[in-house]
Amino acid sequence: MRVQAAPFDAAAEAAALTAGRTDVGAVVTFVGLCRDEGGTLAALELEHYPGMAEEEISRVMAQALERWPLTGATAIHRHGKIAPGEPIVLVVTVSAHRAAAFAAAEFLMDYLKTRAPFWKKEHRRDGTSGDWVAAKAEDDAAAGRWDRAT
Amino acid sequence: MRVQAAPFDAAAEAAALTAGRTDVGAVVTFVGLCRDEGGTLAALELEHYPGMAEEEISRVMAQALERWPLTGATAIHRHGKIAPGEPIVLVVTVSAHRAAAFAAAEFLMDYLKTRAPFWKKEHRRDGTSGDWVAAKAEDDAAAGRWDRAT
Amino acid sequence: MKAVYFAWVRERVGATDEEIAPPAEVRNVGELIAWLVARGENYAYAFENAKAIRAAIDRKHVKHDAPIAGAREIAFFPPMTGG
Amino acid sequence: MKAVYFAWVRERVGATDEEIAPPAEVRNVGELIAWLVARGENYAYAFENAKAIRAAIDRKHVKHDAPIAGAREIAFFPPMTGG
Repeated sequence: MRVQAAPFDAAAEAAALTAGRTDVGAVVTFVGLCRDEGGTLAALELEHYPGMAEEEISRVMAQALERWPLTGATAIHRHGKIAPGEPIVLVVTVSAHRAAAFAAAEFLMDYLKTRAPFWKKEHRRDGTSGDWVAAKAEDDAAAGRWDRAT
Repeated sequence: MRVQAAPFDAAAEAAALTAGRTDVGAVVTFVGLCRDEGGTLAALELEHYPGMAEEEISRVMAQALERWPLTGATAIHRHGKIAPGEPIVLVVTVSAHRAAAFAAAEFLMDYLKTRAPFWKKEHRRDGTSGDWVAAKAEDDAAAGRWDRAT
Repeated sequence: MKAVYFAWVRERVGATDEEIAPPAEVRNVGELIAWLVARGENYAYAFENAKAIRAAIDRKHVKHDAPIAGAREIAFFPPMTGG
Repeated sequence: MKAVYFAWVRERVGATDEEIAPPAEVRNVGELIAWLVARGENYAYAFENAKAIRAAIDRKHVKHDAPIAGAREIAFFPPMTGG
């Protein structure tokens, strides 16, 4: 788990989780990228709560590792100014079977979205001051489905 | 979509789907690897139906592209002898939003497992002739959930 | 028409493919399997659990009640285990 | 105790953090918000929709009824939009 300003290498992170192992059957890699929202956005600026961001992501990771039979997992969340097309967040989950890897990756992303202390501010291409991105009810709903299950 | 004996570069395939784009928010990459089943397996040999394998994967890809708002998708399935730790199958799905990318990747894997004409034969470490891997009821069930939904 | 076999169906039949010429009364996949089974022990062994065998006509999955008229290539194989 | 603010709560309050010393009758997060609001227009603006504001005590999410006794750091921020 890392919180960093620098970009990350998704393939290297996935490779690190499977290197030398022969008990892994499924690797799911999720990369979340900055969109330009129809060309209106120059960048997103990600503010975070240093310390709590790391702790909260670690807590969410621990929950995933407890809930699914994973052989490994990684999460990296960037902060700072990020241009359209650039990566913001990475989740990699590794398991013997694909169902666990997929479910854990979705769980991690849903929880990162709604529990990790990060906030996105828009920088607009036309130079006007951008808005803070509003939280989406659909993200809360996505996270909520993990409470109902099992 | 490709069916090939050679290994693939998952990161390069994902990068090709997002290169130059600023409308992509989510990239899901699934890699299925050969497991050694507790050290008993020397290799898996994947037999396939040339021609039909490509056509069936293309049909499944077309269904995914019709069902979810994807900006791109890739599937690669290897055949031939594959050692533990080596990749067998790759699925990459790309979308503005993560829910579509995750769902489409799971759909593609469930359908590849149950519809693409590939068969795995085990080569055992102890030199005894291995079995053909039996199809799993859970894979049929996983594919079946896409019939029930929507 | 051409019959093609894969995986353990291929091993039991003892051939990857062959030309077959079933009589006109063999109309669908299920009847073709029965006709093959009557041809010899290798076929009887390959199709001993006929319901479990999957078939494709001209590279498309079909059920056992699918008509075989006009088919150029009929494939028989166990349930798929790719992915 | 230290109060820290993030995103538009930070912008509206006009500070990233500050030492605060609420009186003893301010027992929980909701009461602390009411106490801050009474301190000035910038706080009133930041907490105008108090129910929407999230809080963390010593870097753990808490609800507004969480007691603040013993807290070293209390954070206020809008709903998260990371990921």
